[in-house]
Amino acid sequence: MLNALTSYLGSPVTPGQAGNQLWALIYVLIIFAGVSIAVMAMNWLERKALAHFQIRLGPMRVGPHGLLQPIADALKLMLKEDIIPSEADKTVFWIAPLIGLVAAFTVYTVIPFGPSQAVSDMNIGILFMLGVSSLGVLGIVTAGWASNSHYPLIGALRSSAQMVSYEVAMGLAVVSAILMTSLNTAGTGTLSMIGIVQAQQQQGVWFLFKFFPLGFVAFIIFAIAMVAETNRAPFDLAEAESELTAGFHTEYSGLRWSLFMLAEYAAMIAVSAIAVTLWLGGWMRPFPNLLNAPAWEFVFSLFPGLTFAALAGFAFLGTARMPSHSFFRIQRIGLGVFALLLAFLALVLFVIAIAGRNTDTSLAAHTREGIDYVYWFMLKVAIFMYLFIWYRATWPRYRFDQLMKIGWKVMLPISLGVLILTAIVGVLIP
Amino acid sequence: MTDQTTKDGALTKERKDLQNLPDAASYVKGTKLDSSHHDLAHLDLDAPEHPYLDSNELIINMGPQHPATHGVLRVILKLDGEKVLGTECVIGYLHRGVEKIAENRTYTMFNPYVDRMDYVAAVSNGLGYCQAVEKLLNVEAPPRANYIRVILTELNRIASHQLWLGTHALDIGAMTPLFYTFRDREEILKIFEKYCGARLTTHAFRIGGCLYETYAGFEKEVKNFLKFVAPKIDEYETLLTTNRIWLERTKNVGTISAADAIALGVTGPVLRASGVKWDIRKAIPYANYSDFDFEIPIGENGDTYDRYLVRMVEMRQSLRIIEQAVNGIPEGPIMAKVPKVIKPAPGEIYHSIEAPKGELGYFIVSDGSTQPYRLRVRPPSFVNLQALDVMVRGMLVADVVAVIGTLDIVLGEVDR
Amino acid sequence: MNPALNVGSAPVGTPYFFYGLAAAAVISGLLVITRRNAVHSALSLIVTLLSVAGLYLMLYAPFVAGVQIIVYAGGIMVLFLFVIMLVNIDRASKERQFNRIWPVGLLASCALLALFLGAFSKGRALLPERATQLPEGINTQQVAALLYGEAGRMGQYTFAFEIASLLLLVAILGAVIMTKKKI
Amino acid sequence: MVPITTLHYLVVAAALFVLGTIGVLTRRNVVIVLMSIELILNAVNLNLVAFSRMWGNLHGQIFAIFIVVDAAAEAAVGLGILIAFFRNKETIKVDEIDLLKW
Repeated sequence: MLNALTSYLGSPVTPGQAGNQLWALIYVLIIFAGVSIAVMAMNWLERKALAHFQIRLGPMRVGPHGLLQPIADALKLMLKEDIIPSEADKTVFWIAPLIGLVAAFTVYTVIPFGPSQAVSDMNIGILFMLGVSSLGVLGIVTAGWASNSHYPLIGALRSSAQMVSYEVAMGLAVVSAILMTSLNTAGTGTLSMIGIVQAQQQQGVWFLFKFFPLGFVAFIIFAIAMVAETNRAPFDLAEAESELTAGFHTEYSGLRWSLFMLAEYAAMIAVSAIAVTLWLGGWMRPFPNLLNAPAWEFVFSLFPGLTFAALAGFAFLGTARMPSHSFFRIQRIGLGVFALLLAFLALVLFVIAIAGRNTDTSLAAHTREGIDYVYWFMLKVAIFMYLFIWYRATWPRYRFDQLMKIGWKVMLPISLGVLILTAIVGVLIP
Repeated sequence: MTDQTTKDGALTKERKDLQNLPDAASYVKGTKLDSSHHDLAHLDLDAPEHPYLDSNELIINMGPQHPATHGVLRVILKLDGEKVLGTECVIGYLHRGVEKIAENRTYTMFNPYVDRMDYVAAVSNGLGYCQAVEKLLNVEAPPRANYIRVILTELNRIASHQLWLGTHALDIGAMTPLFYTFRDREEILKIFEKYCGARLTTHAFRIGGCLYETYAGFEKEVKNFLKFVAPKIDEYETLLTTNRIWLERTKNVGTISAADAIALGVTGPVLRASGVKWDIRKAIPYANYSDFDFEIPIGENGDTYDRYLVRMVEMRQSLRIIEQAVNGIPEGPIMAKVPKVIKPAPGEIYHSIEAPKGELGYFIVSDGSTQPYRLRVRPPSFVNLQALDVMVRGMLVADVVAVIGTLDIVLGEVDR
Repeated sequence: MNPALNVGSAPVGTPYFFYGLAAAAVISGLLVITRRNAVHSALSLIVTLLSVAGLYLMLYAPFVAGVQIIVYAGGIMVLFLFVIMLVNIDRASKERQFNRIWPVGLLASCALLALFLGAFSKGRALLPERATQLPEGINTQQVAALLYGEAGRMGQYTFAFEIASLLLLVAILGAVIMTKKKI
Repeated sequence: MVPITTLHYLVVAAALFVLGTIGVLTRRNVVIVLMSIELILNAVNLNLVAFSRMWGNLHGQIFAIFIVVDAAAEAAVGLGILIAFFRNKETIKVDEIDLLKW
């Protein structure tokens, strides 16, 4: 039993490559649950962070500091009356949110959380990701059309035009990163997500800093295009509430509406994962080649525990600062328990880090490695998530023609230029 | 010119005043416009857009339940894709018949009703009405009352502009300024509440002056507010003025030329942003405004960005006026001698003030009874709204939202 | 035996996947040509395209499958949906759906099907029974080698590839010019 | 169960091809006719890829990619013509598009 578990955790290939369906299924379930929880956490974080940007408190009532707000929201949305407009095309109206959701979640099959921590490693990984995530636009278009109403239709037309245009710049930026993977002795690149990160590992540099500033510019292009791809501020024209009330999901309510939100946030995490994989070294910790002594390895493996300890510290601080009024007693206890939970998690992570500090093949070592990979990957993705919120708090919304102008007249030429320059530099500097 | 001490009958004197009014057109920077610019024929508002069949034409209703129409404005948009081919405003969803109510109320009883027109600038409305009736009665409020009026009115101007800025930025997609402006507007409302007990519909002034003396510490609080709000205005500007997206969304959007603006009767910051230096506080000073030193900001292009800048400068100028007024507030009575039963002599009067949104005028016809025979309000929002169609033709839907925001309309005043 | 490491095991359940995908492709293909509403047709066509992409994967052609998803399902079909929404179809779906010569068309197509099936059953022996296992892992690299050449040599299809890019350029220009209102 | 051979793929491709021809020959709606053409192209692609597997080389896949490119070009131009036509005649019926000049 223990041996089997060790062999699973220590497997050098993904379950998809190994052809192990049970293990793949477990991974799929873990990722599905993880993404759902991440979306809920993101929902809470967005509301809180946005509120603090805007000198508000945000959710404070449901649970301590509104921690249970996402659950309350989810419950509310599930219990809400599900309205289908009488003039709507019912079949399509019903299917549309599912298209978006399926597209957003299918992408996660190839996201590499670690060298073997992915459901499968496809030969065409990045192509598959771009293709499937571009299917999400079908959900939006059909939703807007099926509502049989003007605002959703305009929203759908806007977002489809927007997503198709930005896909071009996005694809070219991705190609320039893929071009960098071929700069090895064999001269062959790869489209596999794991292969891309391994190429960065071999070349000893994140593609963000490769051929500076070429990699950086390509990354910026992608970072802008991915905001447009996911219909987030300042490119949230498809759901601009001041112009189109709510855009393509104006007529949606209840569970179906929440499926759209779920798909949007899942897509945000997915595109951030692409950016992290392509330019930020994926699962690699900072300076894996510079600070490669076992001692450094140990220091960096303490980071997951430290993060949770810091979160627990914040939670304890919140508990201590809560007014000592009987009205807040339950909230106080709840926050305290939450802090204890975080502290316990931190403790577990510390124990694993210490137990697995010698890089042997024990279960603890494999667990530690896996946790490190997933931690660094998630940390990088989380930075992007925070950026998404920051954008939304800071910037006004672009107008549609300006959006198109930026997409076609600014981003596309720049990404083309970067691609050509990358190719030239790659040939000149082997 | 507005010297009211002459013993002429109100009617004849007012007629004379109207004839001597400075022409707004002469205030246009540089060239003086000839009268041929005053007609709107060149705008060609009814011309068909396309000679051939266009199947993409789409009629959509924006409002009356739409988040960006600032209440219950309904705009019928004729669209080609996203391009606006024409608009038609449908108003009246908030019509309460304020002008008709006036005919059945005594002059004093009607005073609170005017607060409900432009409810974000209730103090200005009250000032205009009280001064119009005072003009009809040939009385003048004492200087101290006028200074209090100026302070409160200018505070209200800042509050109104803050509300405009927040909602306008929200329409364009920037959420955050809304919360900042509402935080700072709160301080103004606190001063109002302390002064007269109400925050929004203040009913601060009475015919002949003010009812309430300033509360203890009023001047100190106003000065504290001045110190508090000046950096806040800078804060709004750091968020927006040089923001690239803000510039792209507002520059060359909803442009209206000076000639068109004058021809349409547009007033206030919208007119000034087109380059017409027309402000009633300077042109026909009322309520001791001639005592104060302040600038009238004007724009160059008449686009949304210029209107934004003009209003931002106006806020700072209002701070200047308040500072001078608070420092120079004289002692003395706050109420002129006004009969208990207000029964003006038969006649008619027009009095206008510079409300935050533009020229707010009251035209009152008295038949000698205790109630006005007819009271007509010239609301700036209503007149400015007429410019919407001119400003958004050929623009995109998103620009309609931006222009509605920049016109700074309040539907309570449009519909009355 | 390490359970996680049985690399290279044969694909499982291939016939089921094949029949499922084939059935999905054909049934939704049928829906494409029978639906009254063009949007329903387009959605059915997307299902067909995705099923065919699955069939490509089963034929060890992952790159073609990826191209199929990204270009067909993500690009062309969005264009189709876009156009369907632009041209008002409320009226179109209430009118007669088939043209006057539809029996002829149906007959001709059935004859074509009969021809195909006849040819297949006659020439069955000509088809070799072997089913080559193409190397899936380096499929993209091999396609690239054919398209762009490798080790300094021009690929077999490099010239054709350039022609194709020219074709796309012409198509872009044509589409832009045709849809512009005033040139 | 019978192992899946090339013939199976050919039969599926033939079915799709025939469905496409039926659509092209019988439908009046131009958009659906264009979609039927896409069906036909897909059937051809499936054949090519199946043969590519059968012969064990990649030329069929290359051809399939070229056909996808062609389909993209065809869809862009075809839909462009459709839009231009619809704007002028307000119809998308094949049998009403019977004038060479209007």
